[in-house]
Amino acid sequence: MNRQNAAETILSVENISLSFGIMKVLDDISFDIKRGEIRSIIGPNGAGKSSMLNVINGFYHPQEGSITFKGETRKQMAPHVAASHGIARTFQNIALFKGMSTLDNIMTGRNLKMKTNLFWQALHLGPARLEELENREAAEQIIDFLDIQAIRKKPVGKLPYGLQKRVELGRALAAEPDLLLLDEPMAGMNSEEKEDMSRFIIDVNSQFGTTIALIEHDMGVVMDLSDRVLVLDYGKQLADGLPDEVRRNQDVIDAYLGVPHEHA
Amino acid sequence: MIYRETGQFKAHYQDDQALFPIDQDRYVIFGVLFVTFALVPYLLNEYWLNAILLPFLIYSLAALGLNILTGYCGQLSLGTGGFMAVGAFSVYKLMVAFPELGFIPLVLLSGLITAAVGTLFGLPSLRIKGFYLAVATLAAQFFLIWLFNKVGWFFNYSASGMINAPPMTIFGVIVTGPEANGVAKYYLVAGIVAVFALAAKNIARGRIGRNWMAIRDMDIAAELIGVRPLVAKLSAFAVSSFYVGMAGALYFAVWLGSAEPTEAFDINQSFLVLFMIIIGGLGSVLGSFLGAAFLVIMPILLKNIMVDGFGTDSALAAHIEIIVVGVLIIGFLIVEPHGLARLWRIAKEKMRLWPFPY
Amino acid sequence: MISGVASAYELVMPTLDYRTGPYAPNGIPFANGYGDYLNMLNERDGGINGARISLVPCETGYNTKKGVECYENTKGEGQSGALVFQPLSTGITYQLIPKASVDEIPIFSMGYGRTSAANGKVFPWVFNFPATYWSQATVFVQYIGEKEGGMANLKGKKIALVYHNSAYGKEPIRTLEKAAEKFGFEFLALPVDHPGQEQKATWLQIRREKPDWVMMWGWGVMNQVAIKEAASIRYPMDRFIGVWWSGSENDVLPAGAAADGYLSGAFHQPGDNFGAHDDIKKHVYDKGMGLGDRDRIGEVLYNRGLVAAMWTSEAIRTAMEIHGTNEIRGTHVRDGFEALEVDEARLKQLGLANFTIPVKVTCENHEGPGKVALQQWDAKAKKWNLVSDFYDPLRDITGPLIAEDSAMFAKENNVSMRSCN
Amino acid sequence: MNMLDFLFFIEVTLSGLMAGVMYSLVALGFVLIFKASGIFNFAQGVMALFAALTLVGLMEKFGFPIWLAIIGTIAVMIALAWLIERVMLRQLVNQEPIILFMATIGLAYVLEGMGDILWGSDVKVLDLGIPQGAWEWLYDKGVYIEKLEMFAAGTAAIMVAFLAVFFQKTRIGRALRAVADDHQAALSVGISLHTIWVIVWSVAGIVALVAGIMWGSKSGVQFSLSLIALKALPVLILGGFTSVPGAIIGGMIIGVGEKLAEVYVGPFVGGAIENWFAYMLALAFLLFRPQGLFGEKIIERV
Amino acid sequence: MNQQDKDTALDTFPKLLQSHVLERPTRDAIREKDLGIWQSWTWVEAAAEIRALACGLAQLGLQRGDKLAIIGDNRPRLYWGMTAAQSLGAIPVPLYQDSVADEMAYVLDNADVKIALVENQEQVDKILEIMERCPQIEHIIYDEPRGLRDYEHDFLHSYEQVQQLGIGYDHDHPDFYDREIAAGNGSDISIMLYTSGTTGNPKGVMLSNDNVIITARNGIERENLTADEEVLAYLPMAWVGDNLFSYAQSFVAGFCVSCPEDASTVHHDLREIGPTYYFAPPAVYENMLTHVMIRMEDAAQIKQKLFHYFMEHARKVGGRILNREPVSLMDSMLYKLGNILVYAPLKDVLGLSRTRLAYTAGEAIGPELFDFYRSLGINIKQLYGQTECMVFVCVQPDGEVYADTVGTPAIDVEIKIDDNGEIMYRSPGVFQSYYKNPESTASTKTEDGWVHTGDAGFFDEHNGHLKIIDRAKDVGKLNDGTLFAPKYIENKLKFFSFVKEAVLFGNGRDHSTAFINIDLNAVGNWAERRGLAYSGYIDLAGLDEVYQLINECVNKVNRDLSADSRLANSQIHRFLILHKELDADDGELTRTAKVRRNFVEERYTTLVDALYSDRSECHVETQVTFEDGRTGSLAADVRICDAQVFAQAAASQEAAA
Repeated sequence: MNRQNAAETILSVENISLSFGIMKVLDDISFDIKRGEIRSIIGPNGAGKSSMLNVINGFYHPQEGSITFKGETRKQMAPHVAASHGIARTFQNIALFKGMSTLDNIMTGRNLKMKTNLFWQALHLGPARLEELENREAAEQIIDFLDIQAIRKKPVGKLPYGLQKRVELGRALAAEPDLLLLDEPMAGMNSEEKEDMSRFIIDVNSQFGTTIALIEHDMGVVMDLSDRVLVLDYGKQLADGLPDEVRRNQDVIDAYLGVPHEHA
Repeated sequence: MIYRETGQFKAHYQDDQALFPIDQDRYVIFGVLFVTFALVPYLLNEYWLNAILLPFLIYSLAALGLNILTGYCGQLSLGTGGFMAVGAFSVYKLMVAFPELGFIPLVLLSGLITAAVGTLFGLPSLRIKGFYLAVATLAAQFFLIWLFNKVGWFFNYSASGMINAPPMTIFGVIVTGPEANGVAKYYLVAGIVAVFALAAKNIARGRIGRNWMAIRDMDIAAELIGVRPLVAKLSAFAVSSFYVGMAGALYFAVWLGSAEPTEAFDINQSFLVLFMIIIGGLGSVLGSFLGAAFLVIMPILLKNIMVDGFGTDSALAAHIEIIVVGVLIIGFLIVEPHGLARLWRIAKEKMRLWPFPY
Repeated sequence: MISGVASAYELVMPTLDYRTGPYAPNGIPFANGYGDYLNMLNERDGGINGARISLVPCETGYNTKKGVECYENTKGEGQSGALVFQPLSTGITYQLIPKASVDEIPIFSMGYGRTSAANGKVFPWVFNFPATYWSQATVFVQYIGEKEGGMANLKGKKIALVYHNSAYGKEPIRTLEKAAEKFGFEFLALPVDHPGQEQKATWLQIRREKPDWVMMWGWGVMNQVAIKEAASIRYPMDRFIGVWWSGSENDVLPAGAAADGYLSGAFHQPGDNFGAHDDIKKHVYDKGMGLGDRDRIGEVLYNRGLVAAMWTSEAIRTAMEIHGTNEIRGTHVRDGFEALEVDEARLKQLGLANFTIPVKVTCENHEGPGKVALQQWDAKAKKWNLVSDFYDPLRDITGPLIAEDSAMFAKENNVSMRSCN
Repeated sequence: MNMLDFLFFIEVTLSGLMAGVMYSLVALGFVLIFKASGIFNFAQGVMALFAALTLVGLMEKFGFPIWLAIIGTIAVMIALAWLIERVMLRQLVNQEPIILFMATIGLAYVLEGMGDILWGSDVKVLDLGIPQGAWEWLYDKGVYIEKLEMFAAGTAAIMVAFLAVFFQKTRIGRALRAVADDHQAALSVGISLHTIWVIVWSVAGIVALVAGIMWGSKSGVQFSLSLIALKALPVLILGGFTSVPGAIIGGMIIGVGEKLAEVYVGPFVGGAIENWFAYMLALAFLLFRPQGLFGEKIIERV
Repeated sequence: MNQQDKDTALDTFPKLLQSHVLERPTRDAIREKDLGIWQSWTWVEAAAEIRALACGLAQLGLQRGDKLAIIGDNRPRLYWGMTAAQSLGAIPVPLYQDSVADEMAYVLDNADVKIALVENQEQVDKILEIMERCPQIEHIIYDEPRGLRDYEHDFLHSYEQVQQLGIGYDHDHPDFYDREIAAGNGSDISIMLYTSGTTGNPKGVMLSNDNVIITARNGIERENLTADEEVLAYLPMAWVGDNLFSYAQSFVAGFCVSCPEDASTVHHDLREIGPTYYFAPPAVYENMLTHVMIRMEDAAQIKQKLFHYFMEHARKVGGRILNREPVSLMDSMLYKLGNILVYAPLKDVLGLSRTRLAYTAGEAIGPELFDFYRSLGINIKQLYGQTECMVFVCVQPDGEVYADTVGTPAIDVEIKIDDNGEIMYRSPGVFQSYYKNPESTASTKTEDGWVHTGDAGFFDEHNGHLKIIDRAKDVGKLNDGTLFAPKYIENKLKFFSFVKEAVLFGNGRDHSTAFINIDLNAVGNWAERRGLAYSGYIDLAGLDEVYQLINECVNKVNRDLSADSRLANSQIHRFLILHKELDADDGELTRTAKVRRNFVEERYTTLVDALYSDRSECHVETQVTFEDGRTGSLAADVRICDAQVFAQAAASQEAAA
């Protein structure tokens, strides 16, 4: 897992500040993510973690700072542009397409890989059909990978929470992203489900070499999974480094112990 | 109960993704098509064809169109009447100006013109959502009707603003105007509806359909996985309007034969088609047909039963009819809020699992 | 059934009523008058020449689509098939015009529908006597001219038209434009959208423009609101003329006393002091078969339904005479219409002396006399009174317009003109 | 611009304001129900018709005096609200907005048919002695204002004040507001959701009665009365579905806007533009504030 | 003569494979649901895969007589591994994929396995863990690469790598493969299957090609199986039945075998494939029935009534109709109606509507359970078999199917009952020997080829069918000298859906007593319906109501027993409901879920003693192994309940009334 030393930087965030009205959500944040690593962002509730992810994939537009992704520097971009450049993500509160089946959710995740026009699609012949079949196979690889064959054709709205999280991961993977952002992938899971999910995250990272940035509350999980950890608190950058360094960092300890927080 | 699925396994994706992967469903569809095209025109009289099935099919097409926009892409629209008017006036102008092109190409062309107009009026959807958008599409409805009522060029400056469909033929068979017989019109409309229902189903199950549904179910997530809201929404508006425009063209040229914009395409038309897809089932091709049947065929049957069957006074029958339709709407929504298509799907699911309940 | 051979053949007459929907208040009295008269014929005379009339009501709600369904549903009814249709709405009339020629059933759109249908050469199956909207518009102009002290005085006057923004409402515009050209008055057309509950802007414009006269082609709630608004801005009621669909009790009553003096077009008398009305009361209402309230017999729209029924039954009678049989069909009835002549003497026989103008319809002229009078509302007595003679229309204006419009229809629909010799 | 033109401008503006208030009366009913239950009540127009028909019916057919007829009608509207809650709303708890919307369409159909069967389809004259016609004092100064509409505006003002007090000061009112934010929260106030719905539909029924009286006085009570709902739609989008002041101010903006457009622009394009102009105006506002003039700004989170 | 030649020529699996390649090249040989669809391989494609794999295995050093372990779920590649090994004259040794590493270590070591072909990372990890205890293992080949990316062992190969190796080798030595196949013959050892054994270590049963192929062919002949059968391979590959039905018979008859996608989708896959030929142990059938009943309980009243009415009718006449016995016209019509409304849809939902032949074996099947399926029109038959003879000893003939017998001897099988009542047989399928275990071989197989089954039984006087009572060694005597056949009674108990497992004691005692394991699903469901709250198995097992429920079951069994003069004395006097489920991880069950009676008796001495005392409660503390391998201790107070014992006469009177 210690591949990051040699690896290039895939994403670097420089001096990002974001505010809504008078509320400063992110204050001068800078960090980088190396290709192939698992990078965690931790911090108490309201620390700005989700906002940070939202900035990275273009959903929020920061007032200051810039983002360099795969060598291209920009201040902001539209979310679908971010997606087409290879950033995929999952959400803190599951954001699946509830009216669709597991398979269709994952197929939707592959929409950027599909190109045929309306005409062919209406006929469902020729290139459209071919494309559909090819991508179906790719989607099936993901279904197999995540071990969700039994729910392939079930509408996702009625699935148990843990499975929904898994489908959401599947949808993100379907895009074959270079950078995968996971927003609390294990929130609300029991320990068995957490273990499964950790396994999947590690497998994704090792099998596909996908770079992963994740937000997680469970310290044990974070320390086990991560190559490097960034700590935010009230929109400010508190620490950044290897899990062990962060664990020993006095500021972090204070932030976690000194202030009452909801989580353990 | 009727379903026997044991042994129906799929060895290829194209079989698994087929329109009707279950054998029995395929038989049913072939049966329906057989009845539609081989039996109905010869078993039913002109009244049934002209007064019941033609409007049913044409409204089905319109409902299909609105369902694409509202059911699949989640964009509520109350501009259907206006867009039907675009289709109708387009085909009228084209029929008068270019009769040599043939009727079906003219209908398709009218659909395309409507698609362009629909796309234009779809632009606000990029900022406005939900009921707000619905009422915003009313702007299109009222503006378009006003335009067709006001600008003489559209109705060739006829005294009353009425437009009349001139007679046209397909392969020598008259399909518009008073001389056209019910069977010819029925075949024309049923053919168009069948082809475009298939096309709608195909689009809905492909990438574009999934993108629409993604926008509908969770627009932010959709955008974050690379669905471009602009493209998805406007394409839904365009395809939807294309269907609605064709429906408007057929509605005017084949069914009514003449029309004035203020009555034939008024706001009630928009509501009616919207009701169809809600009752029939949002996001369902079948639902479009069921909804149209519910709101076109059922009231007529109710009326005929009451007036012809029980000799009810025709005015009282009309009052009772509207009450019964209202009660049925509420009743169906209570039983199954997601429409007749869902009810059908549940029934089918029950059939497949029979005798088990789940 | 027992009463003999003659009664076995029933004369099927569908009626496209509208007793529901926004225009029901107008549809109900018309349908009552129409139905009551024909029922009276059945009860009093055993029908027409001994053939009983079979009324087949079908509810349209003033909705074109439902009207078409009604037409398709009832056209083949009974042994005779539908003999004649009274579509009762401009929209439905337009629908039925082409269909009727194919099905060979005459359409009697009495004083409404497509004006150019007056040209019997192009529209052999459609009759719109005794007068059209265009004739009516020219009559109003003549009335105004008279009140202004001669047609020459129209020059420089300003006449406004408040119209229902639909095919029906737009009918008189071209005629009035021509008239304005001819007589030199200024013409102002103000549309009101369906349903017409809110006309503030229209009447503010009238307040600003201060037209000398206001005409109205209104329908339904639009009439009531317009009369109220006119009263509110204190527009003189005796300079406010409505089309004959804007001149019923329904339209003026809500405005109360303010509506006093309001004028409207008419081609028949109001009131129930005619022999036919007595017969209806005696043969129909006394037997409990009346369609409406007894005390509403004689309202303007009731009488309009009655007169429509009268002319229709006369046309059927004429058809029977021409063809020498009671077993007539739609195509015979058309012949009956084209040979229809109901003169004063006949009216008297029918118990309708002075009730309406004498009518004579021919092959080329389906409009008949085209004569129109004006009636005025007396708010105190709650009663309409005819206040003018019957004017002839200005055929020099309407004639060319009818020719032009019917020619265009003929061209668009590949109709070849028949000859009327 | 000369004096006359200026006066006319004032007149058009004032008339627009008044007309707008008339729209607001209808819109108010929508807002109340939407606020408390998230239901877009398509039947609001028909409810106004039904209330007015009942009122006239009680007066004409049963000879009730005005005050008794009004009380009787209010009782009928409350009974109707109770019935609607029992038969319809209770079965459809937690459904999507569009489903509830559709259900109210069914309701509209039923009420429409019932109203016709019960009270007949004739035009009925509604005379409660509300002053009508031009306001003489101003008319003499050259400005025309309709007294009925002034009366309506006054009524609307009183009603809004009343509603404000109701929402702010009473326990039920506070529960209503709570319910708008969160169904669970309302339960903690100690009033059941069902009761709240009955109350809010009753209030909307009374508002519908007021609207029915005003519009019915103007045009007679007849079927067309139910179509005034269409006039309220642009007001709703402009004002926001959940804001009582939005309904009033939105109504005024729409009223003034469409009258000015019809009078000053209409003649150049053939007239009858006010219907679509109202929607275009609302649309233009929406493009800048997608949540309506008084709706709360939505910060989207993921 | 010609036929004879051909048959003798086709005496190994690789040769059978080659014949299918020629006879039915484009027909599907095997399918697997993978990536959402049934990926299929024709005989030609399968043969190519096998050839490449065989050559690859040869490259890795697999030689004639070497052992290839095969561990994993039913997957085409693992089946191909068998054929590939057989092509080289090596011997495949399938292992139970859910065995823990320790159990595997014994077999792998005992069998001298040289190469292990395994499914996935899980199995690889297990083998790596025990590698040093099995020094003979030279290579591990895995099918599913997932998670193995960072494993850096020279001896670890992916399936594809081995095939690549093989293709290269084949290219260089084109006649190698054919030569190897030609070198094989019928007397070569075809496969080695380890029997779980209720006591001691598993034994490797060596079966020759002739054993396997002739037995398979005889089975096919008796049941008229063709190349058109559909079969779902879902039972463990290490079980002899799977090897016969999903492998040997497929190769002999040429029908296609389908492998399910995942353990969680077996039922769904079963329905999709709709096997025409199906086999399952009674537990699977029972499970299916339990599910049917549980699901039906949630159905609407009217549907339930309909269902029960027609099921009742089917019970009356369905079995007879299937046995082609005459029934009244009315009954026949009603059955046809029932078929439309209930039976056919039910079979369809279960996935059995195309099933022409269903076998059950391994354990006795409850008569109600058995009749349920037969009454639906599913031709389910019992067979009696053993690993030692490649399954077939007795099979029920069509039209003569009775719940309490196992039918008549299979083709070419001779049977005799020895003096102790033990059943012995001789057949072409009889195994060669136990691997490296001459003592056991000698004690099981006589010089002249008769095999001791270890089961006690007799031929029914009326129909000549074989009836099995119990394991011969378990048949004991009560102190009063009467016969005590615990298994027979245990099975009777287990026929109640509420009873999952029962262990009877009585040998050398005055009367019999029982441990009961309740079925958590069935009893749990029953409890929920009655609104009884419980937090888990222990809680549920201790409920008064549950005791009452089980008591009724025991009483019924007692009444049945009282009707039989030989067994009346074995009625259960006292019983208890165990506080934990018997578990293979604790050694209480074998891997094939058979109770290890002696072990249980030793482990719960205190409880057994209590059963034979007059105490009504007993405290017990037990060591348990959790799923993740940790151990802990479980303490509980177990209640003991008295059952009703019937006098022989009273029972027969009652039965008469």
